Amino acid sequence: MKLAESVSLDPYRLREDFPIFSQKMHGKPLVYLDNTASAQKPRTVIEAMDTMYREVYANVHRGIYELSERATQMYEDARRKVAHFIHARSRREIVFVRNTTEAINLVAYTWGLANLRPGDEVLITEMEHHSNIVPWQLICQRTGATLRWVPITEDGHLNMEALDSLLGEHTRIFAFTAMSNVLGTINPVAELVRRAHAVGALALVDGAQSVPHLPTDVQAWDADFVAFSSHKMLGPTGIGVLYAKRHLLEGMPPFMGGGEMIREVTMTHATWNEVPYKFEAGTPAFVEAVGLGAAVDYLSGLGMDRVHELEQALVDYAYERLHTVEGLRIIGPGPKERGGVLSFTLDDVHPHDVAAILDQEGIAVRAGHHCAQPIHDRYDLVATTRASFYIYNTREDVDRLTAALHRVAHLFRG
Amino acid sequence: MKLAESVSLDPYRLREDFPIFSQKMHGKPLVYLDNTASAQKPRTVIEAMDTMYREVYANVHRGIYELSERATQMYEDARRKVAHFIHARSRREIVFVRNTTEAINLVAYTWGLANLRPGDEVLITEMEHHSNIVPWQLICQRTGATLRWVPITEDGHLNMEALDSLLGEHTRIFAFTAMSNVLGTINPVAELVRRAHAVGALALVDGAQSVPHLPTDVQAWDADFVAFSSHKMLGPTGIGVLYAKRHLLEGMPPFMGGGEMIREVTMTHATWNEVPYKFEAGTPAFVEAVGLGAAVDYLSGLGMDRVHELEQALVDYAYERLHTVEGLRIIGPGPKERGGVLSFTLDDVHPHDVAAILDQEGIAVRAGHHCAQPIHDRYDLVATTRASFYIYNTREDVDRLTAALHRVAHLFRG
Amino acid sequence: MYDLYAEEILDHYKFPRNKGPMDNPDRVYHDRNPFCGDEVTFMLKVRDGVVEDVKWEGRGCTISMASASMLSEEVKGQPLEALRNWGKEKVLELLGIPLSPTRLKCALLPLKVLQVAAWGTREEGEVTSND
Amino acid sequence: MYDLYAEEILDHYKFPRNKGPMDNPDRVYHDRNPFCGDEVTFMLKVRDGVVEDVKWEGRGCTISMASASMLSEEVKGQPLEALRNWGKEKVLELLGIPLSPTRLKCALLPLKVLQVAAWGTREEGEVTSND
Ligand SMILES: Cc1ncc(COP(=O)(O)O)c(C=O)c1O
Ligand SMILES: Cc1ncc(COP(=O)(O)O)c(C=O)c1O
Repeated sequence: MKLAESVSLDPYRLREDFPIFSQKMHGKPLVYLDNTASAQKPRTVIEAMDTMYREVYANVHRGIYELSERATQMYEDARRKVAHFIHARSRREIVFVRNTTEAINLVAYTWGLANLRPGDEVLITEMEHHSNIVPWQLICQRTGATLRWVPITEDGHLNMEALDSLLGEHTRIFAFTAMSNVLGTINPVAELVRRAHAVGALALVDGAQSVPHLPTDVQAWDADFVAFSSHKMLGPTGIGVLYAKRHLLEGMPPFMGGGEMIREVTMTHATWNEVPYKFEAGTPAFVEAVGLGAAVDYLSGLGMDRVHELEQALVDYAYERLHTVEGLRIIGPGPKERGGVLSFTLDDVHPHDVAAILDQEGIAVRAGHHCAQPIHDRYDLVATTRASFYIYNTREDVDRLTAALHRVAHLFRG
Repeated sequence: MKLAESVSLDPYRLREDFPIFSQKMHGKPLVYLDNTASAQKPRTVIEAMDTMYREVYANVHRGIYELSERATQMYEDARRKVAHFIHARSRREIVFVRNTTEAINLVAYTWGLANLRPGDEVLITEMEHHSNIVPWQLICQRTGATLRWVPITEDGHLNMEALDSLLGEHTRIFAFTAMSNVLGTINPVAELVRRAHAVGALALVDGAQSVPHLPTDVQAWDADFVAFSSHKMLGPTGIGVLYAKRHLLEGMPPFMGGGEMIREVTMTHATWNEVPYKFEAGTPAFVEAVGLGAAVDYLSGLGMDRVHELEQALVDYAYERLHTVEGLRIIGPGPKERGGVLSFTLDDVHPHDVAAILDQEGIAVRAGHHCAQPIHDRYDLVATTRASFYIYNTREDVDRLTAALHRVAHLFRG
Repeated sequence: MYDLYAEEILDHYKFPRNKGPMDNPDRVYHDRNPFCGDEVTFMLKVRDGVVEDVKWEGRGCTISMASASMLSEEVKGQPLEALRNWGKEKVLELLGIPLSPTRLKCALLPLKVLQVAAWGTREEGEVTSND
Repeated sequence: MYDLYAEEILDHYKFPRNKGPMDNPDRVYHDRNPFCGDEVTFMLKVRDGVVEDVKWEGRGCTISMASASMLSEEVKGQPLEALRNWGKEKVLELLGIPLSPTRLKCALLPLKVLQVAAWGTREEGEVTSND
C-alpha cells in the first residue's frame, strides 16, 4: 500500500486509457494541452454512459419498475461517489447542476437574492473566471449590495494585506477560486475560508480547476459552497456539482421550479422536496452523473496526490524548457507554487497566431483571455497563450511545444 | 417519394435500432411503456456521442485548434438541425438548456422578472406539468402578478369559453402545454396562440410531449416561446431547448452570468454576447447537443407525420383492448383526440401496486401523479397508472399489457 | 410469483387491522408521501408512557397499508420508549419481503407517522432509504 | 506549411498600410472582438460620397491586422456606395486563404468596422459566419 502509493504515475500508460490519443492530428500524434478548458475522457467514462443508454435507461425517481429503480440507484451512487471524493459529510450536500457556472449562479440567485441588502458586500478577487464574477455583478445590481475585489500581487498571488482590510463586518460572502485558470496560482483555501468566517462571512470556493487536479477535502477547508465541473475532471459535459453545507441548502429558497423539486403542488402553492432534490428541477442529467461517477472512480484509482505530483513534475520541466524560447514570458507564480497551467506571451505575437501555428503541428493550446478579462487587464494584456496539463501529458509533449514555439518566434522575427 | 411517405412505419423493424430491446426483463422481452417520462435511444444517438468523445472532443467556441473548431461546428450544426426540425427562422432562436423545466424557468426569470408587475396576470391551465406551474407561482410571488388557471372539461379538453373570459387586457403571458402528459389531450396550439395575441399577451408552449410525437411548426403556431426536452425525443439527457422569437431573446436580460454569455467583462460592468449565446453561460452540454442532433436526424428520417400515425393506430387499439379489463377507467378524451398516452385507474387498486405487478411481467409503466397534481385533483384522484407509446411499441406490447392488467384485477378481486 | 404480493400482505391490505377513527386521541400525526400520494394518520391513546390503544387511517398502496396495519398490531401495549428503536429492519421483518428503494419509502411512511405521533419530532432523514 | 501565414499576409502584418492617426476624420468607428480582444478603428475622410483618405488603428492577430491593412488599400478612392456590397467573399479574396469559422471572425472585424464607419449602422449578424 505504502509502496504502491509511492510509485509515480506513468503518463504513457495512462494515455492508453484515452481513445482520443489513438488518432493523428495533421499527421502527427495529438499533443493536447488545453486541459484547463476541458479534459479528455478515459474509456471507462465513455463506456459507463454508453452502457447505461444501451441497458439500463429509464427516467430516475418515482419509477416503480426495474429499469427506473436501477437507473435511480446508479444516479444516487454517483452522488455518493462525488460526496466521498470531496469528503462531504453526506450525499445530500451534493447538488447536480450543469457546470461550475450554474453552481455559482444557483448560490447567487438563491442565497444571494434572499440575503443580500444595500450596504452588504460581496468580495471576489481579481483572478476570478467570469463565472465567478458576472453572477455577483448581476446579483449586486439587483440587491444593491456592493462588489469588492481583492487585488493580486505582480507575481500572481492574492494580496493578503489588502484582503484583511477588505474583509469586514459588511462582507456577506467571499467567493474565490482555489486555483487560477490563467496564472495557475494555488490559493490557500483553508486560510481564506478561515478569514471569511472570522468576519462572519460565508466562503464560496470555485473549485473548477482545483478539484480535477488536487486532493479536495471540503471539511478540512470548512468551505460553505464549492463549485466544479465534470468535463474538466475526465467526466462528461452537461454535469457539474454544487457542494454546500446541508444547513445552508436547507435554509435557501429553491432556484428553478418544476418536477422533482417539489413536495406538493396545488393551485395555490407548492412545497419543496428535501435537499438536494429541492435544487434539481426537471429530469436531471442522470446519465452524465453516472459518467462523472466513473471519472471519480478513475481519479480515485490514481490517487489525487499522485495526479498532483505528476503535474508538478511536468510544470517544473515545462517552465524550464519554455524559457529557452526568446521573448517568451510566463505570467503568474514560480513553478513550485502553481498547478499545471502556463499562460504566456511571446514578444508581441498575437496568441491567436501562436495557437494557429501550433495547431498545424498537432498541438492544441488555448489563446485568448480564457474567460478572465480582469486578470488580463491587471497585467495590461489583451490575451495570452495557455498550455495546461493533465495526467496523460508527457515530457515529449513539452518538447514538441517548445520546438514549435521556437519556430513561431523565428517566423515572426525573420 | 409520395409512395415512400405513404408506407407506414414498422415498429418491429424500428425496435432493432434500439439496443435496449435486445435484453430480457424478468425473463421476458421488455415492454417499455413509459415513453412520456423518457424515451429509449437509437444506436445512432448513442454512437454520435460516443464518437465525439473518442475522436473530436474539445471545448467549443474560441478554440483556435482543429479539435475545438470541429467540436464547435458539430455543436452549431446540431442547433441548425433543431431549428430546421421545428421550423424556426434561424438557429439563433434556439437556446440550449438542460430540459423543458429550465427552458420555462429561463423565461420566467428573465422575461418574467423584467416585465411582470402587480395587476398583471399569468395564465396557465389545469392540465399543466409542474414544470409549467411552479416557475409561474414563484415568479408571481416575486413580482406581485396574479396566476390564473384555465379549467378543463370533464372529458379532458380546455374549457374554451372559460379561456375567453380569462384572457384579457391584464394577461401578459399564456403558458400552456401542446399535449397533456396525463390526459394525452392535444391542444389546438395555433388557435390558443391566436387568442393570446388577440389580447396582447405572449404565448409560451410547453412542447415536452408534442415535439417528440407530432410535427412542429413554430412559425405556423406563431408561438413566442416553445420549450422541450431531448430525452423524451430519443435524444440524451442533459439537454433541452428553448425556442424564442429572436426579437424577444434580444430584448430579454440574461439569465445566468459567466463564461461565453458575455461580450466584455470589466471590474465595473459586463456586456452580453449576441443571442442565443447570451443565455448559454458556461461550458454547454455540447456533446449532448450533438446527440440531440442525431435524434432529430432519426426522427426526420421517419417523418413526424408517420410517427403520429403509428402512435394513433396503437392508441386506437389499446383504448379498445384496455376496456376489456373490468373496472378500468381511462381519463381524458377519446382515442381520436389524444396522443399516445393512456392514464387509467383500475377499481381502487393503487397504481403503485399495478405498476409493481406489471414490472414483474417485464412491463414498464408509470404510476403516480406524473408531476401533474392539479389535474389529478381535478378528477379527485391521488394517482393513476400511465402507459405511453413511441415508435418501437407494438400491438403485442398492448396485448401483454392487457393480459397483465387482467391478472392484476383478478389478484385484488379474488 | 408476485412475491411483493405475498398472501399475508394482501390479507392486511384487504382486511386492515385497527383501521378507523378514534375519539379524543392523546397523540395524532398525519403525513403523506408526496411522490405517490400515500397518506397515513396514526392516533394513539397513551397511559403512563404505554400505548393503550391505536387506530390509523390512510390510503395508499398495498405496501404502505399493510405496513400500517402490521405496525398497529405491534405497537399496542408497547411503552413509547420501545418505538424509539424501530427502524427499517423492523418494517422489513414485518412485511417479510425485500423492497426496492422506492417501495421502501411506501413501507416506511407508516413508521415515520407512528414515531412522530409518539415522539413529536423525528430525526430528519430517518425514513428515507437513500442516505 | 503555415498557409495561414502566407508571405503576403505576414508582410501586411509586419508593414501595415495606412496605419496611423488622422486629424479631423469625417467618420470614425471603433469595435473589438470580445473573444480575442482584437480591436480596430477606421477613420475616413469623405468628399462627395467618395472615400478620399483612410487610416486605421488596431491591435490583434495577423489575420485581423492584415485584413484591416488590405481593406484600407481597397477602400481609398471608392464611392461609399461600393462598400455596401462587400462581404465575407471580398475579405477571403483579399487574404487568399481559407479560414475556419473562428479565424473568419478575426478577418471580418475590420470589414465590419469599416462598414459601420461608412454607413453608421450595419445589418445585424452580417459579420458573423455561423448564421
Ligand atoms: C408536459 C410536460 N412538461 C414538462 C415536462 C418536464 O420535462 P423535463 O423533466 O425534461 O424538464 C414534462 C416531462 O414529464 C412534460 O410531460
Ligand atoms: C476557475 C474556473 N471557474 C469556472 C469555470 C467555468 O466552468 P464551466 O464552463 O464548466 O461552467 C472555469 C472553466 O474554464 C474555470 O477555470
